[in-house]
Amino acid sequence: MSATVLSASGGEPTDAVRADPASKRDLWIVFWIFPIFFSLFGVIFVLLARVIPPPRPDVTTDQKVQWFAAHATTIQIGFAAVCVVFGGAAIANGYVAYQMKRMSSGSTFAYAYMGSMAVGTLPGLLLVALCFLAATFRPREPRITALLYDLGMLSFNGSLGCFATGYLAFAIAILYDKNQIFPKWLAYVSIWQIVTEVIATQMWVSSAGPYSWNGSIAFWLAVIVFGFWLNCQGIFLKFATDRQPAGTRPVD
Amino acid sequence: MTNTEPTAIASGPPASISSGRQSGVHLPGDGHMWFMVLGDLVIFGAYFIVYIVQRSMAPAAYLQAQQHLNITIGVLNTLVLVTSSWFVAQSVQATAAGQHERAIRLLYGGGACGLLFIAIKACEWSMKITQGYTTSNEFFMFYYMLTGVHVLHVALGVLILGIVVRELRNPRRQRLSVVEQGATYWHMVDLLWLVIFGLLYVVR
Amino acid sequence: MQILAEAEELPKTTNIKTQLVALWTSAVSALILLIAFIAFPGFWPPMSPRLTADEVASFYRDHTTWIRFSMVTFNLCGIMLLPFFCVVVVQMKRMASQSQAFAYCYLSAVVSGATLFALSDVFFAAAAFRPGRDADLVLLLNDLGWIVFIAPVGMILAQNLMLALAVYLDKGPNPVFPQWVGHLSLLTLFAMLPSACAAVMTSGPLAWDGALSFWLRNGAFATFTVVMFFVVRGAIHRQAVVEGVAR
Amino acid sequence: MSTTAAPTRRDTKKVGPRAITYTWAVLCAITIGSWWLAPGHTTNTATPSIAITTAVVLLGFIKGRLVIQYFMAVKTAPRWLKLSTDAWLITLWAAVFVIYLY
Repeated sequence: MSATVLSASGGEPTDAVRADPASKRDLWIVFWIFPIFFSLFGVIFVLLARVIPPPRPDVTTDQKVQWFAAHATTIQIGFAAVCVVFGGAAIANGYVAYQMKRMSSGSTFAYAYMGSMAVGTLPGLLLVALCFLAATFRPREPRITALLYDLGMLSFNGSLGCFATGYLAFAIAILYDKNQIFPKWLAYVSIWQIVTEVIATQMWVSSAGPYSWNGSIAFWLAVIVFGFWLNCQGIFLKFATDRQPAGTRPVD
Repeated sequence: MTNTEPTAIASGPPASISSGRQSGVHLPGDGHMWFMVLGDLVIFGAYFIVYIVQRSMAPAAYLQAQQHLNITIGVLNTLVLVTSSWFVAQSVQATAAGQHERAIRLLYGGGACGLLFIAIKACEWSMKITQGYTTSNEFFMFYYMLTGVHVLHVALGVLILGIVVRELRNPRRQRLSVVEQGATYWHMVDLLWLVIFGLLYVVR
Repeated sequence: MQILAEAEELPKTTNIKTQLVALWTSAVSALILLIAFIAFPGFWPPMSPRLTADEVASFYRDHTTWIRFSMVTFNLCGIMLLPFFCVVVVQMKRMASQSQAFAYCYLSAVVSGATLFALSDVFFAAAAFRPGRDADLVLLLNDLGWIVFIAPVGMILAQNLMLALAVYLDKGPNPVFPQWVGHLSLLTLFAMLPSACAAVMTSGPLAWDGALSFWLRNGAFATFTVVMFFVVRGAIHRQAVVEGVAR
Repeated sequence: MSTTAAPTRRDTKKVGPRAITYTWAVLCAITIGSWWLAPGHTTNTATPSIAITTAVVLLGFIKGRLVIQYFMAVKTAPRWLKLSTDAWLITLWAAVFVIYLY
């Protein structure tokens, strides 16, 4: 294991006494934020904010305004809740990066993962909330509301590079790792994720059909692979937490 | 730090999914690589199904657009890729027989064919783009997407073949399972191309 | 803090010194940010969400200079608070009885949260960039600026939750932070939480000009940051003493 | 460590170099054969053809199975792998054919 026992870090005995050496309570608290956050995320984005399944890209300005009017209340409840809980994304990703630091492949890609996901939270998660909150905040000229509709959906579904970088970092770190923190095949699932992200770029040029932001290829297939990947990541995050010896931490 | 070698294709198959060679049953490569390959096949399968669904909604428009593809280039690409697969498959045989030098030479052949495939694809793309066939046409959207993602797989495959060659060069790391994993991936690339070729170039 | 002469050239002394430099960098920029905060006419009193498009447009026309000054300053110095939070991360990583998971999650939340602070002033400053812009568009930029500035508190909540939990579970004989820092952290969390409603409410204490969403939120954050400055300085000092760098 | 590098007596069922070459020859022959079927080949306008599409589906299935069985050496692989690759091939081409006809 690359994790060093606390008192052995630095190779010399320190006088730091561990109060509760068998406790992994901090790890478990942080771990449980992962499933809790993503469950909330699912509930909010699917049931309240109505951006999954995505509203259509191929509608008129008036239809966009009507769509906001029809869902204003749930959008406001959902995205105000997002403003409160979206920090869970940072904790979930931070904990994945923490477990990646325990790999024998070193900290480089753990930091790359943390960085790209931390950046991606703004365009990939929060900007749609801000745009839709601004759109439902007050009545506006229809073309401005329609602009916010496009801006929100495109940033939510089309912010691909941050996540592709994160998946790449995750995959490479797993492939080089000898501590088996995550299974090798999860790296391959991350590579599929990159492939789906590459294909989803087409939503920037396609406003209808399978490659649009609600299309079967650019959205649905990508979401299915993402859901599978996320569940696997969560499950193996639990196993990694199980296996981490109490009282250890990754090397700096 | 000594643990910097890619374990992607360096570790043996997990005991649970590898089976004894004595029985004549043998899992080529390892379970992780097969997981990757089967998953990739399923994802590509979904792309193919969506393509054929979309095509069946506007068969005339698709057929009309399909005629602008150059079948000769498609056939050439297929021959190149099938030949590269032959090289790689023979390389597995050579490795199994302990002829590592020959195996490396065969892998070079396979990799060269892969690069040739990418070059031909690049020519085809630039021809199509200069002729004005862009993603505004739905068929060409599929054409660029499917061949583009596939060519990414080819490029990744060339990289993997390179890693296999590097492993084979090291006498302490000449493991058959490494070559088999690389070969499995490479044949998947070939297999996917055969489907793409059939669906994009030939189907009427 | 008195650095010992014999420890002057040691690598661990450098670590102490850089933490102090980061602390003071952020302290100075916090002071500049306070000036910018005071200089922004839109905060005295905070602009009402009920202003009409024309009122907002004329506000930006009338106060262009001060808006530009304060928002450019926000833009320049806002992220200079980041070194301070990074010192907190370094100190959290020293907590002996735990595995550093909180520290990395805290860092991740700090980085994400900083991107938001870097965004809001862009909207305000862009609204002031062309005073002749359509009133509707100025109103949009103003709304976006206010919503981004006040509502997305999630990252700060995540930060403070991680800090509070880390403090509570830091049960060694020499805790890095005193226990009350955990209470303060949670208190700040709850004080800032309601302001998420500012993205929805147009009047009352929860609107972005309201007592809860504006004054309590910003006051709590400012108080927390100032108190944490002294707490962190104390923690660095204790680290220096433990490591034999200072007395 | 490298027990697999020096295999014991090979099973007769095993795919050998010769079988691989035959496979390659058949694949090339089918590919060149498809050259006549393609719509881009003729100068005059192509028409939809169920016969040609049926041929494409059949040949595609055969080519895919050849690659899987001989190149990928699934012929001697464990049963689960044979079944899953065949299931993929059958599902894909059957779905293509059914959707095309429908």
